[in-house]
Amino acid sequence: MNRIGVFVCHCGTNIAATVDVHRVAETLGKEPSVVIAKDYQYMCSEAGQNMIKDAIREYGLTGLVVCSCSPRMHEATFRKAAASAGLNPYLVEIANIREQDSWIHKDIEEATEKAVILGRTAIAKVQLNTPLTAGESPVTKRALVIGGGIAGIQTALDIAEAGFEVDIVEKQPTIGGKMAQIDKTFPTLDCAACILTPKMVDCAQNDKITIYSYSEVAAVSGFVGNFSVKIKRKARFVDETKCTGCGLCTEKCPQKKVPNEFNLGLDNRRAIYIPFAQAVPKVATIDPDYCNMLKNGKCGVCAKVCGAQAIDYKAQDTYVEQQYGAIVVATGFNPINIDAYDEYAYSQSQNVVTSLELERLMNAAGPNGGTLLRPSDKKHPKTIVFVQCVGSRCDDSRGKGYCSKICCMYTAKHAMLIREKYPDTNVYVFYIDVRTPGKNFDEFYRRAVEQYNVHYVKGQVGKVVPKSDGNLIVYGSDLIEGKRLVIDADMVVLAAAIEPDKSARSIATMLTASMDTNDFFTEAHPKLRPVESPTAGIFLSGVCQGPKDIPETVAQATACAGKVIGLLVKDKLTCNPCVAHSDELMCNGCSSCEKVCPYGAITYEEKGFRQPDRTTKMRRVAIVNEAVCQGCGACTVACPSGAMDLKGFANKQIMAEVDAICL
Amino acid sequence: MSVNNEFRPKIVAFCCNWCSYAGADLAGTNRLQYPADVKIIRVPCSCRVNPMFILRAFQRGADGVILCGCHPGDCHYTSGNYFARRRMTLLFSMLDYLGIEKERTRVEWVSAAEGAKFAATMNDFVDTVTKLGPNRRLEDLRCKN
Amino acid sequence: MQELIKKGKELFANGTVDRIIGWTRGELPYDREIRVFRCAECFEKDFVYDAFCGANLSKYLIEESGKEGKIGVFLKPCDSYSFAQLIKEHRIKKENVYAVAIECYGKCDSRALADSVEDAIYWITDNGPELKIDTVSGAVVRNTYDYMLEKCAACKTKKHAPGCDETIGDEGEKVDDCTRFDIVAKLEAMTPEERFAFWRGELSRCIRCNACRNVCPACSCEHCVFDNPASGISQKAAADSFEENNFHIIRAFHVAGRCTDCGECSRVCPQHIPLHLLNRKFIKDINELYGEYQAGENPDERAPLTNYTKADCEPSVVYKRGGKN
Amino acid sequence: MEALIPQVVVCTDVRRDTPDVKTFRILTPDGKKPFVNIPGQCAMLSIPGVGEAMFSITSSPTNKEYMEFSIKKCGCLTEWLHMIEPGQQLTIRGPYGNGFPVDTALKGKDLLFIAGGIGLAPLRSVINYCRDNRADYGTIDIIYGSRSKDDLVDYKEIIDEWMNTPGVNVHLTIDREQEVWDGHVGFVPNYVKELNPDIKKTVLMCGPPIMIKFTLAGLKELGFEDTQIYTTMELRMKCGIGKCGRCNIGAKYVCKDGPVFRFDQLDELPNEY
Amino acid sequence: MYSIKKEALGSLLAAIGAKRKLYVPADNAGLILFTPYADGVSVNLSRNPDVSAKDFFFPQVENICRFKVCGKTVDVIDNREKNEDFVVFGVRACDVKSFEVLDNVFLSEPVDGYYKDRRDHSLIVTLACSKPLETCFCGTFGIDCAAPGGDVEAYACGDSYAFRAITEKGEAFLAELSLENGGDEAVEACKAKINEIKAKLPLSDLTTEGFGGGKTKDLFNNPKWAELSASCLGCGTCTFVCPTCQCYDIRDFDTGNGIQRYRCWDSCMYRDFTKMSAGQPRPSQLERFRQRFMHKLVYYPENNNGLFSCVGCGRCLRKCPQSLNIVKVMKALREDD
Repeated sequence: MNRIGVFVCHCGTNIAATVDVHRVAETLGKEPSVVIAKDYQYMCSEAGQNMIKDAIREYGLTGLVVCSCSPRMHEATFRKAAASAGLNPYLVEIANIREQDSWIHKDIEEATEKAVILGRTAIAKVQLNTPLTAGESPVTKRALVIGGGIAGIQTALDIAEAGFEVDIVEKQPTIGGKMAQIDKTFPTLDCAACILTPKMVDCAQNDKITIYSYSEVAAVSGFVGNFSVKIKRKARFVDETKCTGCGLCTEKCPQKKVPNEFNLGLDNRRAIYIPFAQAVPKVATIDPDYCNMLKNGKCGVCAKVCGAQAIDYKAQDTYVEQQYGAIVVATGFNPINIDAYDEYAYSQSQNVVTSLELERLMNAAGPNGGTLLRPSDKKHPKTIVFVQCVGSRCDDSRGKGYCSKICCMYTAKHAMLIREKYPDTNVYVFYIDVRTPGKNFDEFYRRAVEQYNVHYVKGQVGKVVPKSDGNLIVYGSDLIEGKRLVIDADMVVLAAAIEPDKSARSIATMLTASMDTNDFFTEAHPKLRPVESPTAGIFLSGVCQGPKDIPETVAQATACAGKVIGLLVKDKLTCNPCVAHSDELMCNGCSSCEKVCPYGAITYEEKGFRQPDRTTKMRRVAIVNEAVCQGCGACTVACPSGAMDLKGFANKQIMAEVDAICL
Repeated sequence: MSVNNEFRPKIVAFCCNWCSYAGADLAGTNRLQYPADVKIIRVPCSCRVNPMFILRAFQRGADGVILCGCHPGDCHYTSGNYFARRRMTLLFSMLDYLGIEKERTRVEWVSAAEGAKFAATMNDFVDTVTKLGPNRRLEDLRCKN
Repeated sequence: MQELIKKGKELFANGTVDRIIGWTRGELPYDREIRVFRCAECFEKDFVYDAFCGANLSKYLIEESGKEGKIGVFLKPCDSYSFAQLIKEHRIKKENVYAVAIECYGKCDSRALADSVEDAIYWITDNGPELKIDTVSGAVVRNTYDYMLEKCAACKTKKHAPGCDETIGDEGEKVDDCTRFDIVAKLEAMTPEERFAFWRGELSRCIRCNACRNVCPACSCEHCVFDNPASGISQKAAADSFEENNFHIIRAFHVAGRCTDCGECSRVCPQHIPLHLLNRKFIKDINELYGEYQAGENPDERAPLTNYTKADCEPSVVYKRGGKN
Repeated sequence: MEALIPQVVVCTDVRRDTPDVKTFRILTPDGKKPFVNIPGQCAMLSIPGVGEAMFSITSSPTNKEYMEFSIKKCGCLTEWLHMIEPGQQLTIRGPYGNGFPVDTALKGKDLLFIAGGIGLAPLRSVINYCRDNRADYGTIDIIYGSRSKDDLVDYKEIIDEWMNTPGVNVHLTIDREQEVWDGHVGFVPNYVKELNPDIKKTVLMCGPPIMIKFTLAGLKELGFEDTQIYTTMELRMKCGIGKCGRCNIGAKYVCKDGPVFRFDQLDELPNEY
Repeated sequence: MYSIKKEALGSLLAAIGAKRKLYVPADNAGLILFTPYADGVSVNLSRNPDVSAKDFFFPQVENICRFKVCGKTVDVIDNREKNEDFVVFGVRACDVKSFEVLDNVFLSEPVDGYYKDRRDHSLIVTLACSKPLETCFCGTFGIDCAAPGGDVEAYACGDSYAFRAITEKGEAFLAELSLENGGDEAVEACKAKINEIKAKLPLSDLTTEGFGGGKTKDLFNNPKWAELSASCLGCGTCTFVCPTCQCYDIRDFDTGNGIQRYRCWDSCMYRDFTKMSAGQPRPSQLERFRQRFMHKLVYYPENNNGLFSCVGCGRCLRKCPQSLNIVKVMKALREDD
């Protein structure tokens, strides 16, 4: 038989003024399983808690009900008290007779009656409570960062700084990401490479950091504290340990017609290449799609010229398996494909470029050595039109519904830099709104308008028509002046929307981390847990979570590192014991529960069951990983057979509460 | 009608621990009154509420059942209330289809900061159910005597 | 049917299958039983496919596909959706099944047909659009289409779900002018009082024999919640109106989004309760609120109740919607 | 009195026999025995709201003061029963079944009781009946085995009373060696063979199916006939009055025609138990 | 023998219904169900009702008693419903026989008071089957659908109905109604016609040969059971529509203000029917399926002087979702010989 103790708190007069606490204790004391019922002025006081502890020992209580303030207030207090007296803390239930009774009712009779019902409800529930023990799981003290852009680099450096091992997986031959392609940064106009490359070097030199460049995550298993990750190291046909990065091979390679992706195809590179001068690791890579030796076995020049004998045409993809306690997603972004925006003639004219292409055209390490020449005929452009929001804030399927956030500022930067370097150039910017929230941002924009006389036109460009001489006729409208504009431009620059990298979707699937409809990773809480994924042990850094500029990215990267460090310093993780549990005798293995689990806590296993006729039947059953489950209970309702239940909030318990309330 | 004047409905409110339950607490802290006919059951998330609980409440004599959860997008567990929303929409639609008064069931999104909304919602719901009178169409006669 | 027999024999002969589940003649002229044939000879002798083969074979495959060897099965379009859905739910081991998609032009409601004849029937000849019925007091003729099963009269598709290994005959098309939601819509347009009276009238006939549950391919639980004493509801005969409602609401809810609308529940109900109207209500709601969805049609698509979008309608949509008040 | 309406009884004493067996003493609220019974009969005990189940009456009809049930914890109702405290009211209906033929076939016979684990419960009432009517029976041998010493039900009564009754020989055995045990160790079927009982004895046997199976084979090897051996069955009895349709083995209803069967009778029945 | 014109049936039923509760076969959603007689009820006597008449004596659900539990004390309250006299009209010969089958169970010691009370309050007006169907095989069990029995026998002959009292109770009942004498010849003609049809029924040659008490050993281990039961869904339809199936369960329901103990129909086809904490004697559908038919054809006759507990009403033939039935079982088991 259950032996329940009931304790009714006066909370000074907070409860006692409206609820007849004596009567509540007396009435509840008559409930069948209640062996002691008392009321006291302040149950949460030391004296009150001692009263509870003494009763637990004296009456050998199997359950405890405290009628007091909200469980959000003192549930932890009473659980601790129970535990210290030897009663499992999860055998404690609170009846909320303050916030949800005495404070909202005036009539003593009514409030007292309600307090009794709430007390009975708690008694009904506590009788069905089972002792729960919080489980523990160890933590592997190593973090994985997926993506080696500025976000990944910063997170890795911060984690390594705290003394933990970090691995960076980067799918390109070098780390650096988008920031490495950028010329100058707003609003300070300092050189991106100058601030990025030292960090890249730091990564390479930090003995806690391992860089897996030209690599991809192939498979992930496990859970917070205990991930196991398989990393695919793509064959680069150059031995990283031998290559000195001298670059001789890249000069001698006869295959010269390979579009240079670092310069966005604006110029060419060789089949063996180092993406850019400051690449980390500074190692050559053979592009198997273009290398004659790899394609038809005819060439072998690079092997001949390589003094370090680093070339290996027979190299194969290899796999590394590594354990991690935490995984950081820093998969970054790409500009969207704007081929669908036919009205801007992007695919018809070389002189219509994206902002990132302009970035390369203006970069000293770019195709024109830093001189702004238009692609078609390498002439100095005299009139440049910038079009904002190409694919951002878009309500059709060609673009994105969200604001890409960075375009207003980088366009101001571009306009300003062009006007600074080539004052004779006319610069027009067509915009919907100019958005400049950020430190020194609006000042920066105003400088572009006021100091550099950039023509900002509120309005849209309707059509860009290429002419035979390479010039472009831009048909636009000025909404403020209310007139139509026709501009004969030398170049048009499109501020293409940014979107999460295409690889993010498959990574999210592997990590069972949730994404929004735009493929940005969802954070555990939009305000309070912005750098964590709802999936425990998965952290978010940079644009993979949503559009950001560099300072924000770095801030988030560091915040993310802080969260990772907070996890890795723990030796063991305590798990919430109120987790889902599947009764495998009832489970059908239908996968409904898995589909609604936001944490990927449910997996399936083929298990043998003994049948009444003594044979064994194999059945697929759900298994809940208690370390990952957060106890929301979504699976319990998705389960048609009722096999899935939630400890601490079991079907039976909630039904008993319903019954007690409705009685 | 004199009968209705005396009729006090039994209302079961399932409240998400992270939002509406806290919202109810806030209503209390601010001393915002609503009828004592409402009794709250704390659940970890609105997605924990099984349709069977709702039918059970009606079986046992409840006259109205209300489910309160976090505003869409604000679920502590990211997606729970979205699932709850679909489940309850379909369940309520089915109850209505069977001719059971649809006003006896409701879903409201109440955040931890919306104490006033919680109280107002409960006042309104109790009012609605009181006007409907006792639940007859989904009662279990065995529980009545 | 000859084509099916040929195919079956071929599957036995080339070792594709070691048994085939199919229909065979039963005791009465219109009875068709389900049998697992273990050899080509008995298959050739006893297999039948005609206007009376309404039963859905999919559910048997849960048990059969767990056994050793490979079983062959003939699937009508509506059965194929149940089959595909059960594969999706990992209930059928596809690798142990060889599924042949077969055509169906509607099956006969043998009970209604028999009841339309006052005298004892001893033979029925299926002449396509006409059925010649020999009774103890002479022959009568019935129009086949007047005695179709409800599920066939309101057929939704003649096209099979993906997942069959081969197709005999031409693959059909979806039925454009499908009328399956007509009665649901009619009910929706009634007042709540009328609806309540309608359903009380129907559900009060329920004897809780569990035929609907046991035949339903979606009700494939190892252990039904209603067989769990903790469910708080009688496992057997419904004690009162609440239990009748509760059982059918929960059952419909549990199969919502998984029900392929195969119509077996209504076919087998000994009390003629139109149970399909409950399932179709969910299907109609899902289609209207969350987009067209046919369970079993797409192996990768999420079921509506294990899915969501941020823009989903609020439950209050129920208060605003149709029907008289 | 309606057969299906039970009477209220009070549990006046609960005693723990083994870690999972408790013995409950049952009286009517005015302190009487609820009804008269024959050794080997059963009664339907119930906790309203939890359920009903059939249990062997463990006490002997010769005990005029009270009725006892030894019950092993193995399901929902028994778990509840194990939680009750003295003073708790239950309901009972019965007695059900045929019981052992103590006044006919067994009279004057040398008796051999063989029991395993909780299987002693139904035999205990016969043993005590025979002890109380000592003159009516020949020698009484009792072979009783359990998993361990702690699992021997009624150990105190066996030691204090049975062993001190003239003409009663008790042979105890446990499955595995134990420090606190200096008696016989081994399984019941083997022990029976070792003891090599006189084949003129009449056997009353109860225990787990596997014990019954091997002991029966052993007894037959020793020369016992089916007609000499009685056992008592434990099948799902629900109504107790042969109507609900559950407990039949072939045409025989355990609750009405049983639960006591002679093995030659069982042989006639299909093997569905 | 009394006789009335067909058109007068309505007023006759109204007269009966005015004095007592009256149940008549009536149309309901394409079924014929026994329905309380009231104005507007569409009486349909064309064939045997879809659900058997056992419900009148052994209802789907009935209260046994209620317990009030307070702390450690328990009170038992007998809260069964009080029965009043009632008349069931239009019961066929097979169902009448089924009452005998049920009587043997419920009225044997210890007598089931709930059942007996209902029996005592009932008056059965039977109806000869003018048009037995292909599912009918009552003749197999020696039942004559042309002589249905009960308290009062009725015949539909041409344009009139004829009534004959069988029991004293029936005599008194008919006397009350003050009907006109006559109809004897018409009844004989009607019987002759029925017998003519009976001979032509597809199941008319089915006999009970090979079944009956003492056949357990012959039939129990027949290998045919596996194939026969293979497609059985384990639903309880056959048992619930069967006039002689009487398995029941006793369950408790916590109403919140007392525990209601009730009895409800159960089915030996359900997989948890014989499940208990100690084990499951009928673990697969094979055993459960076999139990049902062995009970009807062997065990019951063995315990009841050769009376079979099947009356050939044919409802299981009509209702089984997968077309399994007792006829098929009987024929299949016999093939072996």
